This record gives sequence, structure tokens and C-alpha cells, in this order.
Amino acid sequence: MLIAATLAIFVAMILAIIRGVIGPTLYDRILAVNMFGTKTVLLISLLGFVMGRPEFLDIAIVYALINFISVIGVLRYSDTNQFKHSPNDNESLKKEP
Amino acid sequence: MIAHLPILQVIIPLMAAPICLMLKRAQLVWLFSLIASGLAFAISILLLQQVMTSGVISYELGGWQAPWGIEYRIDKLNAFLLLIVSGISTVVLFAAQTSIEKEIPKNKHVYFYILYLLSLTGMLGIVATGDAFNVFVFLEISSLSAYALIAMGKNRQALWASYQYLIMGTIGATFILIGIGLIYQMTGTLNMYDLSQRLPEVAQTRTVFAAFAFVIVGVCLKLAMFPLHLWLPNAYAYAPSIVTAFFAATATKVAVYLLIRFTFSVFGLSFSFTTVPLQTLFMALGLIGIFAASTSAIYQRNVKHLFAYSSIAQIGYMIVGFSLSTVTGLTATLLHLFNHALMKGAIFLALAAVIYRVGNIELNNLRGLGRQMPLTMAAIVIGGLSLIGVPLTVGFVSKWYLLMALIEQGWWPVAVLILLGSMLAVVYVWRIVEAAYFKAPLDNSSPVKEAPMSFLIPIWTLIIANIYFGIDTRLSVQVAEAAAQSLFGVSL
Amino acid sequence: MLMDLFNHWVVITLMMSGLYIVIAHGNLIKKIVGLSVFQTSVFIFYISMAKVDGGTAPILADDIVQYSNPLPHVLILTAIVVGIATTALGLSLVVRIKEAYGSIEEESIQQQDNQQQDNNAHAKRKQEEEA
Amino acid sequence: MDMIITISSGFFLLIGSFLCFSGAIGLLRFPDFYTRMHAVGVTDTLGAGMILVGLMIISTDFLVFAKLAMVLLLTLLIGPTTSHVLAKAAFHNGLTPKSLSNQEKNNKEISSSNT
Amino acid sequence: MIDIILLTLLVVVAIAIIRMKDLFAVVMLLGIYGLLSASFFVAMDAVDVAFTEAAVGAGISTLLMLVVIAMTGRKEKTNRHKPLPALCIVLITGGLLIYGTFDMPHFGAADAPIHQHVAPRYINDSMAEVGVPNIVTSVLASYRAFDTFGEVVVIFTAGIGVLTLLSVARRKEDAEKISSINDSMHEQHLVIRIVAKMLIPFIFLFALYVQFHGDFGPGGGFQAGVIFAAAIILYAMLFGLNTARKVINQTFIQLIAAVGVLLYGSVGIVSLMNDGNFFNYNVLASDPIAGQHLGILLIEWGVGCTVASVMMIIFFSFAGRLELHQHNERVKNQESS
Repeated sequence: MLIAATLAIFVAMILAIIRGVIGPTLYDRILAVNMFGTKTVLLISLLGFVMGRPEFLDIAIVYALINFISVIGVLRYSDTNQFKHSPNDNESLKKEP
Repeated sequence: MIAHLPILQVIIPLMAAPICLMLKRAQLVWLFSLIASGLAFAISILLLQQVMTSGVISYELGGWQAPWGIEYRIDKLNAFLLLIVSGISTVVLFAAQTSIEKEIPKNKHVYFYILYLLSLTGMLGIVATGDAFNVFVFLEISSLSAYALIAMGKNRQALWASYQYLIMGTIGATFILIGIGLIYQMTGTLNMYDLSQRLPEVAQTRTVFAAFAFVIVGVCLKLAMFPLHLWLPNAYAYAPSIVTAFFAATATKVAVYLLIRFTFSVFGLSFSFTTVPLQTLFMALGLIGIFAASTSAIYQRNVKHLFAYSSIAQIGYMIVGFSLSTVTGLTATLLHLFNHALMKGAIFLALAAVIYRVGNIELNNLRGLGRQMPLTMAAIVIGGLSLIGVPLTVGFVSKWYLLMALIEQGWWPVAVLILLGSMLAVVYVWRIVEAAYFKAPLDNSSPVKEAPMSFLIPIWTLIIANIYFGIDTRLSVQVAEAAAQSLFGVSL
Repeated sequence: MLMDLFNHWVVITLMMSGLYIVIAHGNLIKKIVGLSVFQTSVFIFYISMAKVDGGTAPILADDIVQYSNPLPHVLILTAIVVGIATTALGLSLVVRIKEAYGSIEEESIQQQDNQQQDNNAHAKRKQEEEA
Repeated sequence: MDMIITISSGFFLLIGSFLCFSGAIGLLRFPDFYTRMHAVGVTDTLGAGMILVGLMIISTDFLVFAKLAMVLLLTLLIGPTTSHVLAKAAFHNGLTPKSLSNQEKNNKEISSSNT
Repeated sequence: MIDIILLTLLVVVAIAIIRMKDLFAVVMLLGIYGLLSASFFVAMDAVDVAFTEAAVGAGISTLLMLVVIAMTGRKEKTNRHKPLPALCIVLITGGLLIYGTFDMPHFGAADAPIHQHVAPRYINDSMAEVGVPNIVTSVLASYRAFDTFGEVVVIFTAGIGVLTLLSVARRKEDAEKISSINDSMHEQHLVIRIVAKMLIPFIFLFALYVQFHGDFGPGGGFQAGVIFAAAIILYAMLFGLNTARKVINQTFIQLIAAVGVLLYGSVGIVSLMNDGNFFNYNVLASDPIAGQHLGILLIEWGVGCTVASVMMIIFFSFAGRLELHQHNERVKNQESS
């Protein structure tokens, strides 16, 4: 069961990376990173149990905290004029072919 | 306390740096860092004496035995380098207070001294340590402080030069890290002495070959050896003049030391020069470096640029001596390390004095300075003669040994090329002499006074050393030869 | 054979992509990102050589016999600190360069520098002519 | 007893991973930012909670249990908060939901060309 | 298996970083890269490293890059791109490394030289010699304490370097004026401020736990320092730089940074005074193990102090610069309109 859950987390991570890459808006990327962060927390917790030494959950706590702080940071410092959403954002931010 | 000299050598400037941050007053900080650097110099003299009489000193940090803990291992080569670095640093620091007054804003003076001390610490740490990973850590201390120091230059080009140096330097350091990782993987140890014992067993593996390549490329990036020298001219030209004087005289020397240490001690002579075709490669690169850099030096308008290129050319001489892999060749390289530090230190300090008085350092600004600043310009000329290798200066001694080493091995054509290279030095030194003595000052330039004593004393200390060691060669040659012989395992 | 070295090869691919960013891209921030990727990949390389099959984290516990090698972990802890130090310093240089040059593209900065040099040379020639 | 523990933890883990998985699908497949955020925000908190509870059930050590509880508390606190802040920031900076933006396309173009 | 999946993901992210032109997205991906590599470290049993990499790679460095991007703009220009020579260099270097791998010990092999020579002593004897269950801590703080000292000095150097490059001498009134317009965040977001107020004490507590628990589990001075600084940074981001500056005096944190280095070094000096070698903790107390414990405790505090204060110095320098930028831009806009 643990393995299955780990795999599900992995799949979710892959999908989050795809969303982070294709965007298209700033907030989609932030959302993807945030979700990736929570998935990492889960992955770490699961890995502890899978590998048989679950006592290192401190790392998961740090991940959760850092994830929160960096999301706040992203919002704080994307809140400038340069990052304001503009109608042509959707086109210009698409990944170059 | 005598037993703890090796660690005190590094620890004194290191601990002085945070204390400087607490002192806050620039003048006090200057005095304090001068004392710290002077103490380091005194210790290095004691260490050299000790090593020359009683052989290798090993100091186990933390009291842990060598391959498990970190070891400081001072042999003749290290002690010699420690002496050069701490000596030059002390002399240069003497002039620092006057020089930075005009080049660096007041509120950053304290930071300047702290970074200077940290940079000194880094270099001393690289030289003193006997642990491969510790080299990386101290390399980063010296590099990071160097980036910040260079960026303190007055012009905006300083920022760009510092950024380029940061990128190149970090790539170099990371290469060294990869190389150390690879040899660690093959031997399981990080201690240099232990490595030299264990590497021959695995010397034939492809991994060790790759490790060697990475370490050498990384060190050569730091060394600014010919094809990898691109960061150096701008970094030296736009840094504050004191920083240039310090780095030109020491930083590349430390990198040359690393090159020698890794090829001769860690990987061993037979691996470096028989398994790998290092000899032909380095000789060719050294020669190309001499010619390419000297030629570029001739076409520079900025005098600091000119001497920066000349530094690259001088590194070429050291590389040629090194590539011979004979005792005489290595002696020539080590001598040139010492001598080049003396002459470049003097020249760049004199240029700092010119900048202090004139403010600018284009060739045109030197016009007529021969009369207005006679002592400073005389110092530059003597330093320049030493660069060319005129008899009675130190430059002659090291060139002489290099030629001897080349002839000993029958490399006649290379010897001729070296002499030709020196002719190029004549050309670029002549351009300065011409500007300073034979051209009338520009109409719109105001007359200037001779440089203040705080410049003249360190400049002339170095110039006198230049001449003294050019005449009385016993001391320097004896130490260099002993160091070279110890690397080849020949007992005295 | 292939599987045994696969990890190393992937790590090398990572390192090289970092190095590629540093060399090929002209944007100064992108270069720093590249350096960061490069260094992180070297960390991965070190850590993966510390792994022992069947070993666990090098924190002593009663019923465990096989531990992974702690030494590379220590080295990389130090190297991570060095990495963040370099990143911070590089980024502050980028900020200053942006203020001084108005751009963070290598090409435009070099262009400006060359232009300035040309101007200086012109001014000098004029001075010389006057003299 | 062991049986019950295994089954119940397995149940929680299964639900949790299913929720995470479906959330990720939603993140990828939904048409605009707000719907994606809806998918992630709702499933993430619950899914993470489920998985953590599943792990708590099989943990034997009290310290491990406590740390898991701490992680759970943090996710419960942080997850909704970030969703809230994200949505608010996006809306404030002029990102409109898709259905709205179709209607107001013309208005918006005028207003954005002014700024 | 897990490691292969993680490595593949890392490659995907790295390629995406190369391809993306939007610097903001690049930085986001770099954050993901940091998280992924940290997960990989956990899978490789390097819990301490994972701890640090998560806090630093995914947290601090991402944050710094974002602040810089806010100042410099987020678009990478595409015109200058010289892929061919770069590709050549990269291929040669990579080829050399791959050539080197052929004689390497295989991944995970227990008979590799590194598991045979130096490391066994750490694993077998460190409990008796140092008395700390976490082997990484005992190697870091005792066997190779000098490397760690170097690490502290590196971070101190970085702090001083950033200060020289970015510090601005400003008057107090100006500071009030500048920051008063930039506090949009804490006017808009009530919810997040309340949550943060609940979290910050918890983070401090957790930092202390990490500081002291480093002997028994993953953690130690460096990690604790970063977490502590992260809490302050969170506070500064939500309540404005100026408020945070009032709480944490700038000269005070510079002092603490210096004190940290000095504390670490003076442990060595004291052992010198007691006739031991530098960093020989055995002589610090009558019982060698007690001495080791005391030494490790003290140097971990030194590391923690320096790291926390330097991280704060770096963040405050960058954020202060950004504020100044925004202020100048606003002034310019007002003048032009």
C-alpha cells in the first residue's frame, strides 16, 4: 500500500511539473510549485516508512514550513508592476517551440 | 605555542576579520589588520626556519589522526609560499589606508579590510592544508572575498569583471570539487599524503584520469593559464589598486602552488608526466601564453591592463618551467613565483600611487610623471627591468634558471623562444618609459606631487628586495631548490 | 552493467545541462541559475556515491548494522553552504550591474563597454592632437 | 488487531492517494487558473490529511506519531491559507475567470490599454 | 527504483530550465529542482543534507532570485545564443566524465573503496570517541571541525560581500517614506497575517529543537540558523521591512554574525590554551566525552548564530534594495505624470 501511495504521489508530481512548465499564467506556476511542495512533504513521510526508518520526519516539517514561506515570498515579490497580469500574458508566456 | 604555529598562521588573520567588524573605526581596523597580517608574516618566517632545519611539520587538527581528521602539513614548498603570501600582504596593507581613501567610499572601508583579511586567510589556508577538501573550502573563502573586493572598484566595469570572474571561478572550483570527488571515490580518503600513497594502485583506471583532468582544468581556471585567462585582465584592471597589487602578487601564485601540489605530490610524478602527456601540452600552452599575452600587453592603453597581460605572460614562464618536470625546472618556477610576486607587487603598488595622485591610469596620464613623481616612476622602471630579466634584478635570476633547465634537457628552440618573449617585454616596458620620461605632459593636466610616504615605503621595500635578491641569490635559490628537491624525493 | 552506472550517467547529464546554461545563455540571472543547477548536480553525484545497498541513514540505532557512508554527507553540507554563498554574492552583483548598465544581458553590457572604450579612445586622440 | 491496523491504514492511504492523483489530473486538465486551484486546493488538503492519518495508524513510535500529527496540523493550516492568498492575489492583479473573461473581454482590453 | 524516478524527473526539470525564456518560471522550476534533489537525498539516506538543501535550495535561494527578478525584469532576451561552442565544451566535459565512470565502483556497491578506508572508523568508533549518535554531526563537528569552521567563514564572507555591494546609507525619514508605500501585502491579506502570527512562534521553537536535536537526528546549527532566519524573513515579508528592522536591529545582527565566528574559533583557541591541538575538544572537560559534547554544543551555537544572522543580512540587503528601486520608480512615474 505504501508503495502504491508513493507511486500515486510520483504521478501527481509529474503532472505538477507539466503544469509548472506550460503555465500559462504566473499563478498557475505558483499553484503547481505549491502543490509540488505538499507532495514532497508526503513523499518524504512515505519514504521514511518505505525505507524502514520513519524517525526523520523533521525534514517533512521543514518542507511544509519552507513551502509556505516560499509561496508567501513568491506572492510578495511577484506583486510588483512587472508581474501584473496583462491580457497578452497568456500568449507570451507559452513555452517557446 | 611553537608546536601550534601551523594553525596560528591561518587562524590569526581569520579571527581578526570578525573582530574588525566589531571595531567599526576604519583607522583602528587598518591598524589591527596590519598587525594581524604582520603576525602571520612573522609566523611564516618561523615556520620556514623550522621546516628548513627539521623537515616536514604535521599538525593534526582536533587531535584526530591524519586520514580521519584534517591535517596541516607544512613542507618546504608550503612554507615558502606562506612566506610569499603573508609577506606581500603585509607590505601591501601598509599602503592600503592611503590608497583606498580615494577609491572606495568611506562607509565601506571596514568591509574592505575584513574582506582583505578573509582573502588572505583563504590563500594561507589553501597553502597550509594537507586535506584535499579543505583546499576547496579555503579556495572558496579566498574567491568569494576576491569577487567582493574586485567589485569595489570605482568604475562600473569592475562589477562586470567581478561577475565574469565569479562565473569562471565557480566553474573552476566546481571542477576541482568533481575531481576531488572522483579521486575520493577511487581511494576513500581525502588526505593528500594518504592519497599519494593510495593513488598508484588505481592509477591506471579511467576514473583517475578523468579526476586528474578535472582538477587540472579547475586549477588552471583559477591560475588564468593561457586559454582560460579571459577573466583576469579586466578583474585586475578595474579592481581597486590595492586589491590588484595584492592579487597580482599572490593569487595566481597560490594557484600555481595547487597545480604543483596536485601534480607532484597527490597524483605523483610518474602519473602526471608519463601516463598523461602533460609535458608537451603545458609547454606548448605556456609558450603560446607568453607570446599571446605579451603581444596583447603591447597594445594596451590602460597601464593596469598592460601589466595584467604581462602577468599572464609571466604565468607562461612558470608553466614552462613546471612542464619540464626536472629539479632545475621546478626551481626556476618556484624562484619565479617569489620574484614575480616581488616585482608585480612593487609595480602595482607604484601604479596605485600614480592613481592616488593622478586619478587615472591611461598611458597618456603618465606623461611627464618621470619628473613629477621621480621615485614612483623609478620603481616602475626597475620593476619593468626585472620583468624583462635584466641582470642584477630578480627577473634575471629566474630567467637564468629557466634557461639552464631548458638547456639541460636539450630544449634549445624553446630557450630561444623564451628569450624572444623577453624581447616583447622590452617593448611594453619601453612604452611606459617613453610616456613617463620622453613625452611632455599634456597641456591641460595639472602638475602633481610625489607620492606620500605611506606608498613610497612599501614600494621601495619591494624594489630593494628586488635588487637584493637579484644580487644575493643564496637565500631564495636555496629555499626554492630545497623545495623542488623535496618534491622529487631527493634528499638533501 | 548498464543499470549499475545508469545513476552516474543521469547525474552527469544533469551537471552538463547546468554547465550548458552557464556557458550558452546570455542572461545573467539565468547563468546563476545554471551555476546553481550545476552545483546541485555535483552534490547529487557525491551523495549517490555514499549510498550502500541495504544501508540506512548514518544515525546510530540499536538494531541496524549497515549504514551509508557519512563522509560525503558532511562534505556536501559544507558545499551547499558554499553554493548559497556564491549564489547570494552573484545575485547582488547582478543587481548592481542592472543599476549600472540598465541591462542584465551579456551582449548589451559588452556593447556598452566597448562603446565606452571607443569614446575614451576618441577623446584621447583628440587630446593628443591638441598636445 | 494487526489486521485492523493494516486494513484501516491501507484504506486511508488508498483514499489519500486517489485524492492526490485526481487533484493532479484536475491541475492539468481544467481550463483556467481558478478551476485548477479549486481542484488542487480541495483535494490536496484532504488527500494529504488522509495519507498522513494512514501513516499515523501504522506508526509504532510515539515521537513519529507526534511528528506526523504536527505535519498534519501544518498542512491543515497552511494549505487553505495559501489557496486563499493565491486566489486573492490573482484576482487583485486582474486575472479573471474564464467565463467572466469571455463576457468582459472587450471591457478589459480597453482598461488594460489605458494602464 | 525510487532514485531512478527522481533522477528522471530531475532531468526533465533541468531540460525545462534550459528551454524556458520566462525567468520567473525558471526560478519556480529551480525551486522544484531543489525539492526534487532534496527528496533524492532522503532516498539516498542523506537526511542531514536533505534538510539543508530543502531550506536553502528550495527556500532561501529561490526567494533571493525572486527579489532580484522583481528588480531586473523577467524576460530573457533570445537574440544572443551561441549554442554550438557551448555544446562542444559541454559534450567534451560530459564525455570525459562518462569515460571516467567506466572504472567507477558500481552504484551502491558495499565493497567500494570509500566504504572500506576512512569511513568505517566513523561508523564503528564515533560513538565511543565522540559520543553522538548522529555520525554526520560527529564527523562535521569533531573529526572535520575545521572544514565546518571554513564553511562558517564562507557564509560570513558572503554576508560581508553582500553588504559591501548592496548596503545603502539612508536617513531615517526616507526609510519611513519608502516603506510606507510598499506595505501593500499586509494591508490586503488579513488571513495570512493571522496564520503567520500563529506560525512564527512555532517556527522559532522548531528552530531551537533542530539546534539541540542535531546530535540525535538530522539537524544542527546550520539548519536551525536557516529556519530561524526564515521565520524573521516571513515576518519581514508580511509586516514590512521597516517593522522588521525595528525588531531586529541591523548593526546588532552584524555583531551576532561576527560573534558566531568568534565563538566557533574561540572553542579552538581554548583547546589550544589547554595544551590540546586546535579543536581538540577532549581537553575542554575532565572527561573526553563530556569535552566533546561541550565543544560540539558550542560550535553548533556558533554556526547557528552566524548562519541565521547572515541569512537575515542577505535578505534585508536585497529587499531593502528592492524597496529603494520601487520607490525611485514611483517617484519617476509621479514626475512624468
